Amino acid sequence: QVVGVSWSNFQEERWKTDEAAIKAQLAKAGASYISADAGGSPEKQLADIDSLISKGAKALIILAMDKDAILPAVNKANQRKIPVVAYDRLIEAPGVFYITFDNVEVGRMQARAIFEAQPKGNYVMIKGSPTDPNADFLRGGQQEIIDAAVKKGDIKIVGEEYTEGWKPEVAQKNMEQILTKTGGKVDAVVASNDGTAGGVVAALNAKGIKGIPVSGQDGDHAALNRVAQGSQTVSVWKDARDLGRDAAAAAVTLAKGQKVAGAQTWNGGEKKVALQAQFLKPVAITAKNLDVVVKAGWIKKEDLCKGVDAAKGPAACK
Amino acid sequence: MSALKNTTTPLVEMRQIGKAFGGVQAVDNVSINLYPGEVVALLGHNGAGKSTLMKMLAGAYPIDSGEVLINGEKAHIRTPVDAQRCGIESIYQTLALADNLDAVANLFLGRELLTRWNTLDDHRMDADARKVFHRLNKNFKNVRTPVRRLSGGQRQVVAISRAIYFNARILIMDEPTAALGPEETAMVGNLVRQLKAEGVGIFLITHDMPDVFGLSDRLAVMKNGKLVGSYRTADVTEDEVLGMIIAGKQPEGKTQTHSL
Amino acid sequence: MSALKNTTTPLVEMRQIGKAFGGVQAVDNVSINLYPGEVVALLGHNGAGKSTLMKMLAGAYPIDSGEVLINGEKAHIRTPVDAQRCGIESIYQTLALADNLDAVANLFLGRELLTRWNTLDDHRMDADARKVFHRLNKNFKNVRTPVRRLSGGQRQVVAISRAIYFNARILIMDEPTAALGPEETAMVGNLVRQLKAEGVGIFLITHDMPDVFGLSDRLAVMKNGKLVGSYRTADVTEDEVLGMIIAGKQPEGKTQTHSL
Amino acid sequence: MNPFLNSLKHAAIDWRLVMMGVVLVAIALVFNVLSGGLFLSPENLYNIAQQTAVVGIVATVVVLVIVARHIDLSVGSVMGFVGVLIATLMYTAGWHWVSASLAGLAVAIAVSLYQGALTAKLGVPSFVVTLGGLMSFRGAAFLVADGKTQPVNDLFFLRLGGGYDGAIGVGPSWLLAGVIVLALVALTWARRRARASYEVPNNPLWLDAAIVLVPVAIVLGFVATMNAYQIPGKDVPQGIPIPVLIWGAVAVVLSFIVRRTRFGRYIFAMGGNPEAAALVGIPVRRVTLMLFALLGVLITIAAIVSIARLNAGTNSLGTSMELFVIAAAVIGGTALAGGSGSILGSVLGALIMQSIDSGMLLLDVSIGVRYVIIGQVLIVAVVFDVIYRRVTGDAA
Amino acid sequence: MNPFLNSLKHAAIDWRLVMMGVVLVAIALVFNVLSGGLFLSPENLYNIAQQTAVVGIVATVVVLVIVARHIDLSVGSVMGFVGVLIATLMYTAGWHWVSASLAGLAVAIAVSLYQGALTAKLGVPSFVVTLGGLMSFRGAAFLVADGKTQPVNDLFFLRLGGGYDGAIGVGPSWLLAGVIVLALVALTWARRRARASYEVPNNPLWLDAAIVLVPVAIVLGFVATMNAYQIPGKDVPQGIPIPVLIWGAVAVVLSFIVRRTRFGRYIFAMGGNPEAAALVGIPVRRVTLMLFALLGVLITIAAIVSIARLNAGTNSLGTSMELFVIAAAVIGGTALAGGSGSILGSVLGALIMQSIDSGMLLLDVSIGVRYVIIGQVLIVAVVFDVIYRRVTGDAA
Ligand SMILES: Nc1ncnc2c1ncn2[C@@H]1O[C@H](COP(=O)(O)OP(=O)(O)OP(=O)(O)O)[C@@H](O)[C@H]1O
Ligand SMILES: Nc1ncnc2c1ncn2[C@@H]1O[C@H](COP(=O)(O)OP(=O)(O)OP(=O)(O)O)[C@@H](O)[C@H]1O
Ligand SMILES: O[C@@H]1[C@@H](O)[C@H](O)OC[C@H]1O
Ligand SMILES: [Mg+2]
Ligand SMILES: [Mg+2]
Repeated sequence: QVVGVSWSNFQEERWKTDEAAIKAQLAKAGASYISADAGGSPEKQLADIDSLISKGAKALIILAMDKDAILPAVNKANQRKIPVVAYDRLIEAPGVFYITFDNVEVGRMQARAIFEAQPKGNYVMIKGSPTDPNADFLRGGQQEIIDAAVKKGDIKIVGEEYTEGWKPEVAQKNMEQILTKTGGKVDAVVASNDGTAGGVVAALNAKGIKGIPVSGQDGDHAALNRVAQGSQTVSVWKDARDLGRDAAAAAVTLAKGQKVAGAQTWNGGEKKVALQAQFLKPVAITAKNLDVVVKAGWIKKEDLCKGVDAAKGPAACK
Repeated sequence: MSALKNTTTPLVEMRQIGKAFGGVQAVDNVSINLYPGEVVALLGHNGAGKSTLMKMLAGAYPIDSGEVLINGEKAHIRTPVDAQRCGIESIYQTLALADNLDAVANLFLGRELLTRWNTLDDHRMDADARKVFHRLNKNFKNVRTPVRRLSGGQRQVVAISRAIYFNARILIMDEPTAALGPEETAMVGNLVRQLKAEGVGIFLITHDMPDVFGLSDRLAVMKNGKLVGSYRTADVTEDEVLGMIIAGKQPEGKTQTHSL
Repeated sequence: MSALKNTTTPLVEMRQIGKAFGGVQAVDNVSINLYPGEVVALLGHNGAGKSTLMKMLAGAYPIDSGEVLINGEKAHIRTPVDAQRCGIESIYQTLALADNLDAVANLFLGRELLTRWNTLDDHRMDADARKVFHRLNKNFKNVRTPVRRLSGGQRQVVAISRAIYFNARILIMDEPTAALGPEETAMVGNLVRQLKAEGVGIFLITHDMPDVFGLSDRLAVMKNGKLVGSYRTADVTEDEVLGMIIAGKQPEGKTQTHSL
Repeated sequence: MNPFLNSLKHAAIDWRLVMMGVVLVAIALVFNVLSGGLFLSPENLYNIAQQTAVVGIVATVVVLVIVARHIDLSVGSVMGFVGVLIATLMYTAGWHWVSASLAGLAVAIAVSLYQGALTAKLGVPSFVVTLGGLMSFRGAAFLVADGKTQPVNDLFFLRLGGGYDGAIGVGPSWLLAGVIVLALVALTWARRRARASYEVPNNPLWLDAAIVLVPVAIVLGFVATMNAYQIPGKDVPQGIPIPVLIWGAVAVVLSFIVRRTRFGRYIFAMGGNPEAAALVGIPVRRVTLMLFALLGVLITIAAIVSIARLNAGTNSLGTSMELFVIAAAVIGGTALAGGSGSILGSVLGALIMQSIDSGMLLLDVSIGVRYVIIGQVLIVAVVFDVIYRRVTGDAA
Repeated sequence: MNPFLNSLKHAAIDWRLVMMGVVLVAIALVFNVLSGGLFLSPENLYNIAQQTAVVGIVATVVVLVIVARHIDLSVGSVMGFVGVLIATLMYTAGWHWVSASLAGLAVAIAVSLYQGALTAKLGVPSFVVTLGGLMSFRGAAFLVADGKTQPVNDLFFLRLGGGYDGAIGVGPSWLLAGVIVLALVALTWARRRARASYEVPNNPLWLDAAIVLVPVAIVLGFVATMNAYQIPGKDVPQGIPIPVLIWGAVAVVLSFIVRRTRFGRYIFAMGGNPEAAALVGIPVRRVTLMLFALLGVLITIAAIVSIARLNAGTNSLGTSMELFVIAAAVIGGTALAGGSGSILGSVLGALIMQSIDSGMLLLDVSIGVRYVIIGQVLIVAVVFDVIYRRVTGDAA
């Protein structure tokens, strides 16, 4: 059995872990792994999938750069009866098996953690790349949580910017300007991933602003370290190893023409297409539950607690 | 020398021409004319304005002030194409060749022969070009290599061929022999005489006194953009000409002329 | 003309020099020499190889075969700097000026005067340059504007000044007057005589017969990369010289010479 | 020299192109061995042909832009802008694909003329104008649909992008091949006759025959390969994919323009010596504007193929395409100094780049390494070019 | 002409620079009004100064690269590569920041020399070499740490990036201002003396005084502003941020190189006329290699400031920075044709671009519109330059 995996872009740190998990699971199942990375380009991703099919992939795991622009590749696979697993990001086409940590849900969790820490005040929304559709899904989920408070006037959104290419240095510059604009009166920052959170924290540090809530996602090691140090509130952790493992298992099962156990039917997408889906629970990692990532073997304790004062630090670093 | 009389209409009449670049008055109120079958030598120090004056006639620079008459009629020369339509051809100091194209393409550049479907008629251009080149230089064979690979003499042949092929009535030659060896220079001299005999009027810019006295019927001297004077070549001596060029001094007792 | 005898060691001796570009043998087994205080005119048709031969002496092109002796000693000239060290200065056909720098910077280009902290000594260069320029042209004032804005004559002054300032013992002049008006040409002629009197040896490439006979002690003619012959200028007539250039024909009954 | 070699030397064959072809074949063979025969499978070749089309289409005209001593860094952004615009008009505004495409074309030409006018009339270097355009039109691509991806659904339109139904089938493919072969033979024959009638020497017959035979063999081989590819589950083979057909047509038309029209010749003259071009009466500004207009047309075509292929217009469409387009042109022998370049070269250049990229994918080379290699291939291609020109004594 | 105007005309003042300064001031005033006084607040000016430093540092040397008729499209990728490398050595390999930085420097110089050698020795156009580098070194940046973000924690090192502790404080800032003012006065005085001693005419005293006064005023004004910025919660004001200090030092050193050393003069000569430069004996290849080595040094400095500022090295670091760097140089009056440009111009150019970007952020302009505007500003700046040169009759 050959399983082909098409990655969207290599700029985010997390995909490395996903890849390792998929590889391990495939090895266990006696299947082989082939892959391609589109470097952030939907055009290129189509070409990648062409190649994976040429190379004899019997099942595909696709992390789509763009949920619409990926459809030609999915159609091609369907025509050849090659099962497709939509990995992490939704692909709304009949027959696709969808396995994810829902991005909208991730957005909700980010906002929820921030909202808990700071239910009132001036919010800044640091969005993802304007060319990544996920940026808007995340933002949508975030809005669901704070919407009521915003309408009531408890929360005021004092700054909202996209971050070109999810680049931390851009997030940093944008945050600096927002701080200037608001005279430093910012009470919470909802940043859409850990990279942008890094830029935000750098900007806050530079203004001596410490301890206001900042969100992120992906469980980047650098971000978890910030959570331990207290400069970031939450990193929504999508345990990529579970996702990778389950996706690989599903792909192998589907390639054999069997049904995936424990899958549910779901039609919550925009087009209401009914899909077989499997949802994993993202975990919001905060100072309170940092031990989760250590116990899971996601990060070594010494990496997590680098530079953390063991006395004052969170429990996980004691 | 020329068979034509004072009374003919001049082929070219440039009246009170002026041209400034930024602050520099390159050509200042110059009037000059040219008759059929006549060679007028245009002389002057470096930067006197000779090339600029002629470039205006050739349509390469727009004229700031003054007017040009061709065959007695007012001509509006604003582009090289306008000039070509008036029968004016130029051999520029810099030759104006596209180094990456071959000799044939350069000969016809801007005036390619077309087939009835409006595509380039390469074969006819090739055949015609070989004939013209042959007339100037029997040994010129490599007409299909980029002119960048040709010798200085061959390049000059290509530039001159344009004037012949398109039947210039008025020819401007800007220092055509400055970089040429004696053989090539002699060839150009012969060509001038031959075209003159065919009734072509020629403006010849040169720094070379033997050329001036060997080829021209009249001469006109410029200094700092102004015309010092124009005389029949036979009426003046070399020293007088040098005096005009260097000191801007008009020779005493010689009458200026605007025709032969 | 020169006060020096046959017996002196030649300033420059080029022996069996050869150079090919791709398939073209631009210079083919040429031997030529030059004595102090002597002007040797180098003649030939376009593409004969004159500039290439001299560029090898000036270090601009590497020599393919043959050797060069300066003052009787074997010299290894591989770069322009090597040539400058041997006292060789060149005035190139193209002048070799950096158009965006001013006249002073161009004069010293590659050999700037430095202060004791190894920084550019602008003031000294400025002062020295003004003196040299003044010697060649009293009216040359705008030495601090980019040379792109200077007239052809002024640009030539800058190029020539390099040779004077750095006390050339051997000077190569490649068609220095081709684009010059009579006044500027006369200036260059005077300069040649003056340098000659100071004992400088000069190679003068030119197409101009009056210059050849007015300035040179000897002449050497090249054709298709080969040396046709070299003669005392006083021994040959203009027609004989033209015969050598055009037909490559050695004049009958005249003895060749490798010195005066 | 023996007459055989001598004829070859005078036959005006572009040896550089021939060598590039050899390089392409060599690359293909190496990858084929390494990938255990996958690389040269009809399926993979079909894929590569399709994948290269968009970059290839734009590269043909960028060759001309570079020949004319200009550059265009904005092609990717403008293509993105126009692509999203067409998709939005179809999806959000509900226009028919023809009117949407025409509107896109009008906008593309307007954009190109704007940039062309700044260059041709005002004399702002095209590098700067299109660097500005690279930023501005990426912003515009975002603004058109407020960053939202616009799906494309029209079935006919989608065929322009290739894919399942996007090929012309076996019969038409062979027919087309036949027509091309006949045209090649007829053209050669007409040329021989014309040369004879003007008494210009002809190549020996055997040589002209050989010169025709090579492209004939390539065309037939290509069509045979495309006809050998059958999508599993479909009952007929594919034949030539439509994007490739479009690319081919574009390349033929542009080659025709270059060789047989004044416009093409003027572009080369302007690149060789802009001053001379003006002095001999070539309307330099008008030709430049026309060139930019042509660029606009081809960018629109590329945008259409590209959104049809993606089934969507996204605001990231064409990001950093300028790099690959310029690289294809340069690998194809176009000199950045202007005055020399060939359309066919750009076709080969684009194919070489895509082949290497696809080949590495087949071999599971990781993306980081792939980037490193692609960049160096570009450099190697040009080093090779520089050395070739030096050896043959060809300066520019 | 009256003696006053006449003196001004001959004073060798770069009027283009003066005008650019005026443009910058105008932009600042407009944004200040629109933002209700926020733009000219010490805090915002402090931000802008810091935000511009990285692009500004690289732009100073890219000016020289362009003056010498080259281009570097790979600066962003190389900076990313070197930045991640240094961060990885510190974080993952546990090196001290000094040794990590030196290792980064060595790699940067090696990379630059590799690219420089291809250009200078083999004659491959730098556009192509660095286009290849743009791709290759982005791949390398990924490979270094396998794509993982590398946090930077060393407190001393972090100060190099500015931020909370990254400024030198009030006292040292005033001290530095004093030193600079004294140096300016002393230099002018020394120049007057030297000119007099060589009998070269001097400017009238009042004019030289005025020429010194302008930079003195700028320096004092700048330091006063930086000293007026106090981070809320801190009990002392910031003073000059270290990245800005580094940028300033780089600009001064490079200006010195340009004006007072052979190396600088040779770069301009090579840009003005490469053939002439070779003929008069300038070691063109060696100078080119040295220039690329200098580029490597400055890219390392920029990489250090940039990871220190971000507190991390990420594999996307510096993506598309080349565009902004080239734009800064070009807005600053550097001609892409080579031979002319100024370091100070690039400083102004970088400030103009960043002011517009940051100003629009303050005004909440959306990202799409921001891109559109930034691109067009670049074009407008050059249109302005073209017209300026035409009016003053300055060709190149
Ligand atoms: N395109 C231009 N832009 C600005 N100034 C120019 C231009 N062309 C010529 N000039 C100036 O106009 C004046 C006349 O130049 P022109 O070339 O006509 O002189 P010329 O008599 O042909 O000299 P030469 O004998 O050296 O060829 C000179 O001062 C020159 O610098
Ligand atoms: N850099 C070069 N590359 C290739 N060929 C060259 C080069 N320089 C000169 N040649 C060729 O070498 C031959 C000699 O040229 P050279 O310039 O020495 O002639 P010349 O005698 O100076 O002619 P002219 O009187 O026209 O200046 C010519 O055929 C020329 O095309
Ligand atoms: O996990 C994130 C992913 O969902 C988004 O698409 O790209 C950025 C990542 O951080
Ligand atoms: Mg002239
Ligand atoms: Mg010569």
